Amino acid sequence: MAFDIGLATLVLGVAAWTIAARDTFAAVIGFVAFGLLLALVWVRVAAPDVALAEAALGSGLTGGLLLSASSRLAHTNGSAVIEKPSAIMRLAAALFCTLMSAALAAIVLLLPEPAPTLAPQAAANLAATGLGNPVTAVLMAYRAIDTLLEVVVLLLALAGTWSLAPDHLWGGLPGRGDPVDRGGVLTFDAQLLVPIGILVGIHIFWVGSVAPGGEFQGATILAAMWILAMMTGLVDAPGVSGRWLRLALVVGPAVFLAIGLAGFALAGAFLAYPESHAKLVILTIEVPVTLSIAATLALLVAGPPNRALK
Amino acid sequence: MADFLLAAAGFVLATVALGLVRILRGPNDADRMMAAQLLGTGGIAVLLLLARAMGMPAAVDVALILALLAAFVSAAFVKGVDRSEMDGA
Amino acid sequence: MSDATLYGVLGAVLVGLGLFGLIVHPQPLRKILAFNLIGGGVFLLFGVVARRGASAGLGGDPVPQALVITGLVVAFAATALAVALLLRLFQETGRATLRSDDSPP
Amino acid sequence: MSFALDVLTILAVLTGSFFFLAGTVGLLRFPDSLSRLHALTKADNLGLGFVILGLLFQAEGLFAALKLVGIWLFALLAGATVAQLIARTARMSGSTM
Repeated sequence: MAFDIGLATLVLGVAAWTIAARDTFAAVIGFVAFGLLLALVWVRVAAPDVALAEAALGSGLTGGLLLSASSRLAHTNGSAVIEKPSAIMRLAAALFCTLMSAALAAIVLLLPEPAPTLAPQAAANLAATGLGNPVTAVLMAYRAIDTLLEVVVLLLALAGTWSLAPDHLWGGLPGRGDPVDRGGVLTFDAQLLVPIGILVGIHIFWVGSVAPGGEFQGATILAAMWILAMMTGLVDAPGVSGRWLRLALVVGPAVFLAIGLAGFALAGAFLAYPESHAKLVILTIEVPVTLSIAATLALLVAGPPNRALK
Repeated sequence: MADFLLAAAGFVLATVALGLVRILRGPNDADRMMAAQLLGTGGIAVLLLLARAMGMPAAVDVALILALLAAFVSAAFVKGVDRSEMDGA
Repeated sequence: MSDATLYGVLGAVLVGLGLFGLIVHPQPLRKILAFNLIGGGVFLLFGVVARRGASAGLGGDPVPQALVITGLVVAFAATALAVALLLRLFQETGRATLRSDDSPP
Repeated sequence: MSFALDVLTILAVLTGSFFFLAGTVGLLRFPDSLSRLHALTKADNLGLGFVILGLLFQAEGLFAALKLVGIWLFALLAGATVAQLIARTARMSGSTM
């Protein structure tokens, strides 16, 4: 309990710093620390799957994205001072937000006893899915439609990002196309890290069927490794109208949807799996979905195309 | 044994939390990055200790991801500094 | 107060803190950060509901946990889109501000 | 046997904790970026190293042990990246030297 009080205090302190810091870069560093500490919190509330996702996405990928954005906007800090809202406005906002927190805290304290739970049902039907990890079972079987829609949301976000490209650069390459710094520490880093990181990503994906892990966590690591290779110039970003790239992006949702529709014929409902082959079907969906999510996440970080094709 | 490891985790967390004061004081971005780095390393140690103390082996994988992405985030930081120097010049 | 309740209260406070940042910070990047703090708080509330639902040999109810994972991915996608919009705005106008009038920054 | 291993674990984890403390004190007290960097690398390399050494005595199987060592190597790599950067900014600005 003492550990948890300390951890909660620390999370709160870092969050307050993220809001209060004068310098944007300092606030972003605070946010990276916040994500890291939240991963510890998720371990403490017995949610290792979420801890993995938080460490990879919430702290890692989001942190990298915001760090590079804040360094590109480094010279725009000054204009904010005159736009700051008045003291009365800030006081009113503080009051409103305190009330909001108090109401939420009251709800937490008044949650019903015994707590409603779907854990027994999730555990009871686990055998039918052929999986050993109940969270993966929820994502891939019980609530597979949520996961399907989520993969589509990711694609829509990427389409939105790409649509920000100026007309004459459409179909071009995202990023700056950094040259390789031969013998540089970063290049050495990337050459060492990328192959091992890809293995770790596949490992986290693969153990997801029986232990904490899964396609989102694995895909995030794969995406981070691709971005690292792009940042250090080991590989160049792909042109956004490339056929192979487009194929990689849609193969996951397409296979997911096709198997979902096949469920009508094989098991009588959308996204229903024939029970004897449930695990095989889930794996057939997961592999292309992981590939598509990894590609989508990496390209979301890379941003809209801003160089013409060579 | 579990109690000792949990206490050690608490101690490491408390010390690196003190290091966060460096984030508050700065003075420059490199100092802030160092404090985040210390928190990252400490966080990894805490996770490994918790994994053993709580009997949750998956926490080791969380530490693995943190270690892997710490290298990624610091690479993004180095790149960002290069870029803002180029833009600012 | 149990551990779960402690983290639930933490989540509630985080939502309020993030909301405050979202309202008072004029810079869009700070608003994005604040928005992610709100997200962290909301996800934590889900985590507490999951933790309280521990039974059948599971440490927590897997349904809200899976929802949080979905939420994390969608929050990331939204953040990436917002950052892309902001950088494009900066590229186009040389400013990173949400004010629409033409007074000099 | 397991008692002896437990003692080794406790000793190593305590040593690691001490290095974390030393690293933090250095980060807070040393006057310039380069010596703070020196303090940080102590905590990174030795603090985490000793904690992992302690946990190796408790590891179940070769794969778990290898994973722990791998985590340490990654952390060293991240530390080296930041170290390189800080040395460079210190050299460029000259103000932090």
